Amino acid sequence: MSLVAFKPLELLTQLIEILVALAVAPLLTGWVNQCRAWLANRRAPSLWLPYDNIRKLFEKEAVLAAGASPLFRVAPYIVFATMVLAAGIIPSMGTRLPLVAAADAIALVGLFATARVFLSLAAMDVGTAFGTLGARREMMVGFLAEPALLMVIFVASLISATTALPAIAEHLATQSLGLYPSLAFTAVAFTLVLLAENARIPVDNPATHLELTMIHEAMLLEYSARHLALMEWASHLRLFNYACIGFALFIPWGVATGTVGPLALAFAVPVLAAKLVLAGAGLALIETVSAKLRVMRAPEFLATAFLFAVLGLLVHVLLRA
Amino acid sequence: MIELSLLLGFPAAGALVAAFFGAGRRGPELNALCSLATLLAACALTVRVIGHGQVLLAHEQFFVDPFNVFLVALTAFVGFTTALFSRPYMRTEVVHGRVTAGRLRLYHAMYQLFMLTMLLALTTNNMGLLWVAMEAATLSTVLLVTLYRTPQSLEAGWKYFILCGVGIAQALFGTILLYFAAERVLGAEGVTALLWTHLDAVKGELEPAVIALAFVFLLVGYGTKAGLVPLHSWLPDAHAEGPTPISAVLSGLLLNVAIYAVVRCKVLVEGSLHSPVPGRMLMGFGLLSLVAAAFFLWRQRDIKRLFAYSSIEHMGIITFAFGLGGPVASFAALLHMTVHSLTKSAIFFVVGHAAQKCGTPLMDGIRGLVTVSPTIGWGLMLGALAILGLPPFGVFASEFLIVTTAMRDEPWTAPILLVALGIAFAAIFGRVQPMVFGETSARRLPHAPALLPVFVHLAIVLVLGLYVPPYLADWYRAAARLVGGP
Amino acid sequence: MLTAPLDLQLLNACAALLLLLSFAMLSQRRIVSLVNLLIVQGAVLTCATLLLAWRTGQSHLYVSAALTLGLKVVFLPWLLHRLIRRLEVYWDTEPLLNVSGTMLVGILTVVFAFALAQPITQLAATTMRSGIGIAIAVVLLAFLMMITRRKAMSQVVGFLSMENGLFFGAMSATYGMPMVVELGIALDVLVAVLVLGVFFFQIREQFDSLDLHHLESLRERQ
Amino acid sequence: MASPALSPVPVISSLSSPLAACLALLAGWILVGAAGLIRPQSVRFGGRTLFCCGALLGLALALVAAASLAGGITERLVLPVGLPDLPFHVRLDPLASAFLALLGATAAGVSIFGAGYFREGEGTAPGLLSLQYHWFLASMGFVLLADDAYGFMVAWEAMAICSYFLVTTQHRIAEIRRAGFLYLLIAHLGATALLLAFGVLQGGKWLFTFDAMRAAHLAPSAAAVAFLLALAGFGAKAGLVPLHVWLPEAHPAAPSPVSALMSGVMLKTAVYGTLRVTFDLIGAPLWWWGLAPLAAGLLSALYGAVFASVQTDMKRLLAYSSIENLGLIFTGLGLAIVFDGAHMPALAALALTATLYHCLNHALMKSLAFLGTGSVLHATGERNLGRLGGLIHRMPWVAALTLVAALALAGLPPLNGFVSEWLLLQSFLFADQIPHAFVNLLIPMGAALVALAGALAGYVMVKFFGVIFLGQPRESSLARAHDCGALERIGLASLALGCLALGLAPVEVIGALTGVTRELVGATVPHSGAAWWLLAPVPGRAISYGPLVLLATGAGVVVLTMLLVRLLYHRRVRRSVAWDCGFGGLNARMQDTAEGFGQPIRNIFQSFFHIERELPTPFDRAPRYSIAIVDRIWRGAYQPLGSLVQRLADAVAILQQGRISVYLLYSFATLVVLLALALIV
Repeated sequence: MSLVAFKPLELLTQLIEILVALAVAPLLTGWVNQCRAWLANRRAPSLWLPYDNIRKLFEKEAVLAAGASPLFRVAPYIVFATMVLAAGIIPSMGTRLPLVAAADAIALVGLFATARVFLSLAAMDVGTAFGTLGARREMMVGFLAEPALLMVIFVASLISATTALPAIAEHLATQSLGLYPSLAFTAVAFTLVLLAENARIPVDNPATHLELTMIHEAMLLEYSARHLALMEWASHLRLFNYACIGFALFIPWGVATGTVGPLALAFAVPVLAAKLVLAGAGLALIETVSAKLRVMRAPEFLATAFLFAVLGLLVHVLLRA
Repeated sequence: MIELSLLLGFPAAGALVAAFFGAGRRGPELNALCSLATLLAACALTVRVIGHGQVLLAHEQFFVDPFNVFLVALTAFVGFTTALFSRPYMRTEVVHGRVTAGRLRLYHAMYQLFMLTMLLALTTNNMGLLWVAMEAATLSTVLLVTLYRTPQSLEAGWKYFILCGVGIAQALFGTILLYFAAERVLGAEGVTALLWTHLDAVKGELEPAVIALAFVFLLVGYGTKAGLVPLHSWLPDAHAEGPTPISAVLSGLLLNVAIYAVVRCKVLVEGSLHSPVPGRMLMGFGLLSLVAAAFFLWRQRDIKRLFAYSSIEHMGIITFAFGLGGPVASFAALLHMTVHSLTKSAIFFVVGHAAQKCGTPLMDGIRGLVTVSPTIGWGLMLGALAILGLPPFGVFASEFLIVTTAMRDEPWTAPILLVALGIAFAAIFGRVQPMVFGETSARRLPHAPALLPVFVHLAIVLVLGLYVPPYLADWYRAAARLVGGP
Repeated sequence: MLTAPLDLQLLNACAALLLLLSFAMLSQRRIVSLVNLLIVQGAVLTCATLLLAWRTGQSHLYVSAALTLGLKVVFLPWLLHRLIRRLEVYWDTEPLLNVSGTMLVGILTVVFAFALAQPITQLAATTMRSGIGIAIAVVLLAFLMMITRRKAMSQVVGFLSMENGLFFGAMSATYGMPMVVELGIALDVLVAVLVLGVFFFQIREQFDSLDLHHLESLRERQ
Repeated sequence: MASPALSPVPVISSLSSPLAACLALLAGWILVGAAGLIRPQSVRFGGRTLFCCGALLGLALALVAAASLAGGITERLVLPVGLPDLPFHVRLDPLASAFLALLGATAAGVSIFGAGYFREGEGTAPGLLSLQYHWFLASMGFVLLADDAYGFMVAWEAMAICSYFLVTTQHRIAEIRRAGFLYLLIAHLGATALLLAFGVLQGGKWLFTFDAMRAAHLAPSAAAVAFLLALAGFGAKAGLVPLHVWLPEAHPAAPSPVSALMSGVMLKTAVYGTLRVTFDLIGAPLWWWGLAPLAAGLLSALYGAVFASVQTDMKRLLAYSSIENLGLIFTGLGLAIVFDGAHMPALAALALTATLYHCLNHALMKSLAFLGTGSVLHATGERNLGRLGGLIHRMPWVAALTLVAALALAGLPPLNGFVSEWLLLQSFLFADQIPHAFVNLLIPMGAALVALAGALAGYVMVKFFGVIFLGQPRESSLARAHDCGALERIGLASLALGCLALGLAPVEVIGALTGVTRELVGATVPHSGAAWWLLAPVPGRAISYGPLVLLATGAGVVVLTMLLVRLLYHRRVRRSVAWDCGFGGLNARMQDTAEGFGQPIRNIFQSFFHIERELPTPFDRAPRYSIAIVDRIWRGAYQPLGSLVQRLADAVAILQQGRISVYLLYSFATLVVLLALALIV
């Protein structure tokens, strides 16, 4: 595909993708929470609760800790922006995204890393026990999850001879349905990484503020109002992005490949919706059936993910050679 | 002719004069003056040789060729600088009450005598006289080693005397055998049969069986003087217990002369045997000395002993290089002889003053020289770096050529060289660093130390590492052709 | 020829005598008698030289004979005796290797020496071929003696007998060295012994004994 | 003796040539250094003036080298000094130019910083310091220019000596002396290995010029020996595991600008040497040679990253991170050799480009980081992370500029660290085309390790920056910390700008590097005609990276968000104390210490360390907790080696036990043995 021909239609798709992501991301979180509630026989919160929270937070007055530096204030915007960028290069509906020329899958991993680093730095900035603790744990999770994700992407890009996510998706989607055992391994790895990176049970529990266990929430303790809103929104976006990566790698079918027409998109949107619904339900199911790990067990959990990914790589090489 | 007679005459005269007036207030200056005269004569001789090439003098009894003329020049030069250094040093010793005026006279007389014997050994063409001169060199230094009359110095002197005497006796037997072999070729009139030039001319016809035995005796004999392991046992004691100027000339000059004798013999023997065995023997001695010295260095506590062992190490390198043979290795060996004697004597100068400053030869007592007297500190540091073969000092140049050639011709020696040099480096530098750096324990000296010689020597060594003057290079090449063998 | 001419037989006898004397020294523990043995050795050496000079008519051999006589029979022994009397060292302590063992090693050494001399002996044009082997043997035996003795004095005696061996070797191989070298060697030996004399007194005033175990402090293994 | 088979390279003609200019600039450095002896004690002269001159020379050198790199110029010259028959040959070719540019650029930034940095109280007098410093720079330059083995070795060892003296500037401190000793020892051993390598490579008698070596045809076995020896020698300088032990000792010991130069440039000379010997002198490497640097590199990368994350001394942390980065560089180098040996020039060029690119990046970002620690050190007198913190308020400049370095070192887009990592991973992605099955199995592991090391680097950098600059100050004394002066600021800023430029203009940088890859592997990274802002190294594959666009979009989103938030809502802010979880008395001691931050890594990679822990018991009057982490390799390899030598020395010492009889026995035995030998032979 030509890299930088200015195509207004594709630019439009790009914009739509990002906006959809921004719009749908909280909904996905809401959906997951609702499913969890149902599975736990609780009365489910409203599906729109995340939107409500974000709006509420934006209206509040921001309270900054005395020792907070500019870094603390700018971090939410950076984290949010990286997530938006990520959403821009992950083919959720169409694969013809101009921004992809600028950032392939490796760069995507890099973006996630950037977000993580700034999140952790911001958490360390105020200098409370919780902040540093959270930052440390986050980085601990990250330094194992990141290479695992990279390996997952490697397998896919070895299969399709490119590191551009849409191209991978296109390749996997368009060619005749071949079975890839290596992808099976990586699928498992990816699921584990997704759980870890999005602060889900069994690695973290978004619902509690129990200092023994919390990771992500610990880092946000000092945040309030609009900063917190951006952080929350960013984490919704992260979940959405991971979901879409999963779709692109493992169930790419239904993505609008080729020249993007309104029709193709019109077909892609419901498909995406369906995938999200299923994925959310599945996520909720996993979270419900699995127990929270002790923090010190998290590395083992992620090491497993890493190993699965590398195993997938090996399997790929073996079977191809 | 005149140059030669001056060259040998000045030290002889100096010895006589010093024997009477050496104790006077101007004794040291007298010593330095004679050495200076000798140096000038040596320069004249050198110029002559550069002009006319090799010369035979006094009924062929004396023979000066590129090989020995640069050793003569070197000997005279280091002899002079050492005399300069020994002025304040010996004065300080007198002040510290370690030597009396009478001993000072002995010291100066013997110093000149020692110079004489070395120059004689270098310039003579007669293998017999070479032996005589070598023995005389031992005798003239043995009383210098015992100058302090301490138990240790006496012990060192005794060992020096007996071991070298016995060793040199073997060399005499070797000379006899050589004579025996030569006589059968050159006829029995006996005058020419010990002249190296004649032997060299007919070396092809000499009887191999005899020559082989002769070489063994000569090697053991002169090898003892050169301090090759396992014949080295006297060396660390003698070099460590004598006055430092003597250590400087023993390490810097006498060893060279012994190596010179060995090489002269090797040339003849290789010409006669046409076998690599002599070379192999030299290489074996060289490697053994190198390795053993490296391990000995590891345990030293006395600074002069340390550098005495380092001399053994470098003699090992030189012998090894001569054993390798070939133009490059021989060139490197000759270069190494030069730079080693310059560097090692410079180091001994510094060491002498450092030991005087701190009042002890034990390295644990010498600390932080650079803080109390930067010149001595940096002198020691630079000297140590130079002797350890770090560029741009000349020692590195020769070691570069030797190691690379060894790697090419005898790869099996490479790991040995690597290990030995590494251990030696760790041993010496690990001792020198705390002496130069860190907190200090030194005091002032009654006489200002003479550090000019140190830096002159080091400067020359530095230059030799970066630029070998053409005529010097030509000497080396000619000499290398001479001794390089096939 | 069946029977060698008398003078040659005498020469060989001298050679044999020299060897015998070195063995005697090897076994002898009284220093005074060591010196006496040295005198005898020097005397035998002189006779041998004279015989050879007379036989071959080499005039310079007479000179070296005279040198030997003066130096090794008269002067040095006299000096040594004086030293012994002044320093009161009459007995050497028990040698490091007991006498019988030393003898055994000595015999092996002699065999080795003869084996070495073999090729040379074939070549030797001189009248006394066997001399070289003997000479090497004497040198090595002297070496052995210096190794096994504990008193400085007896080491010196060994040193001198080594010189004798060398001299004998030179003589029997090549009718002696050129004159200038002979003189030089003689001078060296003389000076050496004088220096030794000085040494003895220095050592004595330091340790008031000539026992070598005082001279074992300079070592690596403390 | 003239070396045969001179490759057709124009011998230098006029003084206007780049080579002559480079030599002149290096000579200038030497002179500037020598000038330090005029007034050794004056800080104004020795410290300020001379270092500024040095910086200018460095800048000029960078420009000249860059120009000649762009022009692809190759020149040679024979200097009138050196050994007889072996004068110094110098040669300027794209490879040398690239590294000279690196040297010049880094030196310029560091020297400006140094001009503001050096002051009283450094152990060595300023003048002497400037002498050692500038001669260090000059020797590195000559290493890069040398075209014969002797000149190379002279410059190489001179570099080691100068840096040794710089390391031992504070020679009154015992640890620093120890560090210097260890450093010089290992450097010397490495140099000896190089000597042996050149001994194998030499073309014949006196033929030590590189041309002769290029011309010489080696047996494959000999070539392999030469390569391994060279790798060992250069690896010792580059701090490859297991030859790395000196590095974390020596780099922290030196004054920060020197640490910056050592980490930033000196380690790169080792890379340069490896490239020179492998691709240029030996010529055609076999593919399996590459596995050695690959393995060593991967091991070093992981090892360095893991150790860096548990350090408590900020400069040691950076030193270990240098080991990690050099590991990555050698990984790329190994890949390049494998590709080249397997006759895949295009891929070899890709891997090589990644290697060179990372050299440039690391030079700038690591120097920047070290200089940052220098400023912190001067402002606080503290190197221990456990006593720092909250400095972003006191020294915003240093904090901001160090943050750039930290992000770059963490390999985050759009900074430069990411570009080279991206290229490296890309070349790993193509490794599955190598026609050797088991390599194909190994390579993915490599990719995984690289990814892991990269992720760990992020962890390390968060710890580095967070603990030093963020949070609350852990000591009251830190309140007196001051921001760095103008000169230091300029130095830091210039390096930071360099990082940014390298990160945002990869196409241009790679375009400049094509000369080098063409010289070494005969191919270049094709610049597919996409766009000037878009890096697309492999034509025909949808692989591209456009940092400028990425940055622009990201910044756009940030700004847009800010504006929207501001427009749609408000920007009211209220300051208040941090939340103390209800029970008051929140203080700085409650933050994570450096040890605490490293604790997860310590648990996960326990097998890497030897940990000496002192735990308090419930009955302790004054309970204390201390933990020391020791390098297993040091305990497992080096200490035994030392004791082995000691034992051998003791054994040998028995020979010298003082008895004259025994000594005589030695002579006797030697005589007898040799005589017997003579009889037999």
